[in-house]
Amino acid sequence: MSEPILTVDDVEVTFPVRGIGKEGIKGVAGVSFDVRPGETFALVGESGSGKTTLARAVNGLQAISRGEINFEGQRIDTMSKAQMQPIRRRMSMMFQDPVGSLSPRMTVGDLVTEPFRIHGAEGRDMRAETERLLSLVGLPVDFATRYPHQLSGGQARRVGVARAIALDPALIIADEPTAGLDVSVQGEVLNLLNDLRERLGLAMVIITHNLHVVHHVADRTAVMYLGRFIETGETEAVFGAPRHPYTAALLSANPEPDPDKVHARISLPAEVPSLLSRPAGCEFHTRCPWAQARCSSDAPGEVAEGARRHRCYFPLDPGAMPPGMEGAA
Amino acid sequence: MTTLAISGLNVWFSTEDGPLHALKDVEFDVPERSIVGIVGESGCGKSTLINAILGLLADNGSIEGGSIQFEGAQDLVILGPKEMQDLRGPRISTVFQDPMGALNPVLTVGRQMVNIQYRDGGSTAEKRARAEEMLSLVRIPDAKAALDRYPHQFSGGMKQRIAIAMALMMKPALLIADEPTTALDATLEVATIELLKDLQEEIGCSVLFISHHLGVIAELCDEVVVMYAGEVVERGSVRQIFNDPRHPYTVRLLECDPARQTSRSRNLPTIPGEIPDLRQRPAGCVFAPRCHRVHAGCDQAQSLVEIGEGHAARCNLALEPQTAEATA
Amino acid sequence: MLAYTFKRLLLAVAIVSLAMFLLFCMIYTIPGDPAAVALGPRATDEMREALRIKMGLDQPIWVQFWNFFTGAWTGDLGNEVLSDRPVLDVVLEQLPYTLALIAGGISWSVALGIPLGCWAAVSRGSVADRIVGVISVAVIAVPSFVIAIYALLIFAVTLRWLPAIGAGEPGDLSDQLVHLILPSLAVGLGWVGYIARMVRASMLEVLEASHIRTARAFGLPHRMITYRYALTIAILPTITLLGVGIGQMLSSAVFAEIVFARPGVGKLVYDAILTRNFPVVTGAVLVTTVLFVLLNLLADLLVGALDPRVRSSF
Amino acid sequence: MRRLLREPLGVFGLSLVVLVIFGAVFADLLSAYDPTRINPRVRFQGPSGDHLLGTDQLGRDLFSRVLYGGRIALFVALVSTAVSLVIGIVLGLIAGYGPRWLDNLMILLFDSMKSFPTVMLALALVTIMGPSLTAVMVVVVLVTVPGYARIIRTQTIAIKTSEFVTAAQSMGASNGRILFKHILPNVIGPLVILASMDIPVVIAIEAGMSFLGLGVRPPTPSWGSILNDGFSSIRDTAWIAIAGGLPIIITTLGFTFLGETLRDVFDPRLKGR
Repeated sequence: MSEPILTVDDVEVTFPVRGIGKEGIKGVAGVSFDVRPGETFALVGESGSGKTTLARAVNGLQAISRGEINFEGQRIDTMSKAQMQPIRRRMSMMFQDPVGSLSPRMTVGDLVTEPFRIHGAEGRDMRAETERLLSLVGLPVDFATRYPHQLSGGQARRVGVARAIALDPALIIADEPTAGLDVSVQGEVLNLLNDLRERLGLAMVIITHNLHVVHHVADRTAVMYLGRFIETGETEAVFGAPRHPYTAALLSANPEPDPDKVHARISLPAEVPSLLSRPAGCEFHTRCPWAQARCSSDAPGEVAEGARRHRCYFPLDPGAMPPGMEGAA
Repeated sequence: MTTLAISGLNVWFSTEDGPLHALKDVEFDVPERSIVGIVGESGCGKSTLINAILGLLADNGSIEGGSIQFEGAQDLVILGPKEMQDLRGPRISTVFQDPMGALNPVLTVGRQMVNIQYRDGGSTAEKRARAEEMLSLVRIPDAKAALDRYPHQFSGGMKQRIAIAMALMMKPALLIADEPTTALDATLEVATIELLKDLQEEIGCSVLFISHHLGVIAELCDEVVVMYAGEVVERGSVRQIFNDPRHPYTVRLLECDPARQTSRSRNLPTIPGEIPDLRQRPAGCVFAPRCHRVHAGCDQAQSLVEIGEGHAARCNLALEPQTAEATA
Repeated sequence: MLAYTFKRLLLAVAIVSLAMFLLFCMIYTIPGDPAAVALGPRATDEMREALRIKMGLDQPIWVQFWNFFTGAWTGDLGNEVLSDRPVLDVVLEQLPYTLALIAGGISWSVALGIPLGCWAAVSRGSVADRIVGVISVAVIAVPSFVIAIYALLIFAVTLRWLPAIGAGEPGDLSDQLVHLILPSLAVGLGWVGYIARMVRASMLEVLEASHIRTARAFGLPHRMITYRYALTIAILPTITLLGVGIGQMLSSAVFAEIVFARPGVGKLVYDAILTRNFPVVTGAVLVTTVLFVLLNLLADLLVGALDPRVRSSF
Repeated sequence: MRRLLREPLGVFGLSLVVLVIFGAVFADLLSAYDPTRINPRVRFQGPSGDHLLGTDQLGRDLFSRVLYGGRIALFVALVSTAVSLVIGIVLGLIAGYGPRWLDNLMILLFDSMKSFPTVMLALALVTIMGPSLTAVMVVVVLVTVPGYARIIRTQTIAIKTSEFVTAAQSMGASNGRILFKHILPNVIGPLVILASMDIPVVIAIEAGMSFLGLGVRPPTPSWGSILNDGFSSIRDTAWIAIAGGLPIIITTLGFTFLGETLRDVFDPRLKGR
């Protein structure tokens, strides 16, 4: 197996809170993972789980308060803006809103060649580059003169992809690449990303709340809850037999487009707690149907099981149902 | 009795670049005590349909022909604004997509719930009691105290439950739910759907449920209407639609949902092309430019072909079962 | 709410302090010897020297500033050059006339502007809406002193319906009110337009909001939606606008006082400039500034009290 | 532009503005009289074929004074608005994109500037500088800059957290590139429209200060000083006041109607500002 291209080690992101003597909010609370070349790694979680914050930290848009981030053998979290510059050619990021992440007063041509202008590759033939990039993402060349608001969501997303691959990066971080797109267009974007990954040998980090998407595109998946990875592993394994109750609940909460399916659903009481008042012990115990006394006092550490890791004192066996619901399955 | 019977409904908008045919010959029923789902992607006319039913079309829109029979007694198309207003609330109520914006920010939840009952006699105390009862029914903790709080003091999921409580407080005959779970996280989405289903059974109303999420539709609805570019392209029971789709668009739409694919695949199906400009509708089938089974007969206008009990599709190939060839 | 009030109060103090500093810088840069300017060409050197010491001009600049600053905060704005009366007394004597004028202007603008704006928003796109639109734009555009002079020409000189000059007999309330009509109209007419436009715009914005759609979907009566659901929100930016508008009304008041020969702070400053009575100028500018900041603060606090979102976000 | 011509109000505004500009530019051709020439024999003459708008207390032709006054008004309006725009944009970008403390300081400064009522500021300033055209322009700049800077600042702050700016940052774009390529093009349009709508305000300030005798020095003609001449003798010779007020009304209305229509056509989002 090849060396990881990205290693994230025990990273923590703290947001300051106004007021004297108050501790900051931990948006990301000690997360470790690595990504190997050619691999797709997925970060899954509900809103507020810290997945976007983590991605921004990896991209150097958000300072971290603890831990270490290494990219292609260099430590990047301590780098200055100038030092980061060559790194930015190797690692690009795509943002959630397909149209909103494109500068509204620039043409598609200007947008896709902006990476070259930023990185001083002015010597290149911009026209040729525009044509190359647009055809790579499957857009007609005459789109170069259009403005973002003249594009559909899917087309704008393709422009975003073109920008991301312009400088031949080694890693692409895609934040909700299918957000705001219709089902019939989602596939187009995911196929495009997958195709580019195979052709250009990219590594990819995909951030999403859509579990079905993850199932099809990701090699490995990490499930986040309140800024922590509560379960990590090969996607097939995690989806096939979740070990952490939250993963199980999340998977069972996903309505499936099959009217004949009988749902054995793990319902979660209450809502996600606020980051301002992180529960003591295991952070999931306030909603966990299997929670026991120990869970509310001691925080479980990360347990490794082969290639998988999870944070739970009482990991689930395949097909487990919460106490009192066993008959439902 | 049918709660809502829509037939031949056409809606036009006047725009700067000419008239836009937003809804064309829309036709379907919402039977009593049933949940009917409307599926479609952006631009299919879902919101226009709701506004047409509620009599809240924008100023530049107008209904040109067709009827919307409500409880077999009133045609909502020809009803005056005053009579329409009398129906909205007690007989037809609505839950909208955006839980953040659906409640008035400067009035307390209790005040708003009391205001809705303005038609009923009785003291404010009685109305508050009724509101409190509804809030506990949708599982708002400490319902009494919740009445005196402002909307921004609740989380998104709670706001949506409050909106549902408000919508069902008058025990309407028809509840229109416009993407009520789209803005919510997965775990909340399921809880909201289950709540909606429980309350629908308890109150015995019909629900018109709009969503682009096929999973939610499959789980919640009895019948499904598939819309594309302002037309009903297929309708039928939930099993007919999901197990035996007859319109090529329905077939492709179902295929595109990654959740429908049992085996893990890196190459996901798509529908190439885009929705046509509704200012220049094609003369024939609207889906023809993107259809994988397009043939000579498609340049003619299509009519809804009856396939079986309650099952119809707007395609001249509707009587032939759709096979797996679509994937090719 | 308490923290919000405190924060706004602190900001107001900071703004007034900074305004004092700017004002001091201005005075300090006046070319020539202020004492010489104040006393005129016939004064002797001794007289000038005495005045210099009295005005503290022999001290270093930071002492001068400190004296000015502490004096201003404690209400000591110096004495008038000729009569030697405290400037604060002189200004406060004139202030009620100006306040009455501004109150009159606000009354015009609120009493006409809010209903007009509301009406225009509700009957959006109609002829009435367009007429209200054109009229409000027109009254905003035309400067208040032109309105003052034309109003004087039409209603006082030509038609002789209303008195042209003065503030009316002291103690005779109805006479004073009659004398207030034209000047306050000149001060407030432009603001009728501003308020009408603001109310219309924010009403339209609120009426588009999805909670209004919800209210309609519940069949709430039109009147309840317009006045209790929409106007209560749409009025909030209007209050803020009025707070800011007080400053412009103070400006218009200066013209109105001069045109209609009314007593007031504006007339006081104008006359003071012509007679080069500088302590009165700075004193009056400071008092109006404080007044303006205070009224702005009041508007902000009012909005805070009416809007639960603002109340809890601080 | 074609859409502007479809709006009757815009056409009306445009024709008023064209009329005023035409009168100012061709003042020497349109009028037979020197605007500053005193002629005691024709004092206080009402409007007639010889003197279209009559003459004032010194026997000067009011029509030619009105035309030449237009030059002053338009000059002040254009020059000071341009200066205010440049200063406002620079300060606004600094406040909006710079560090938090600088933003707070600048906002405090803008608010303090705005807390002097315009006329009070003008009066104080003229006390220092003496009445002159420069003083008028300084007042205009001081009055309008805080507003422009605030708009630019608010917009900059709204835009700097938008996804397309974050995307540019993630690509490693420099601050200069972000400010001038991504932020400025998105904030400048609305500001220019708002500034053009401020032209009537500027004209009002010039006329108002000249009316108080704090602006243009006599005998240079200004609409404000004509109005003042007329005001002194309003009971007997109303035409002088009318001659001074009318061009002010025509110009402010013309620019306002034109600006309003332009705004509605180009940037409907700004409606009601």
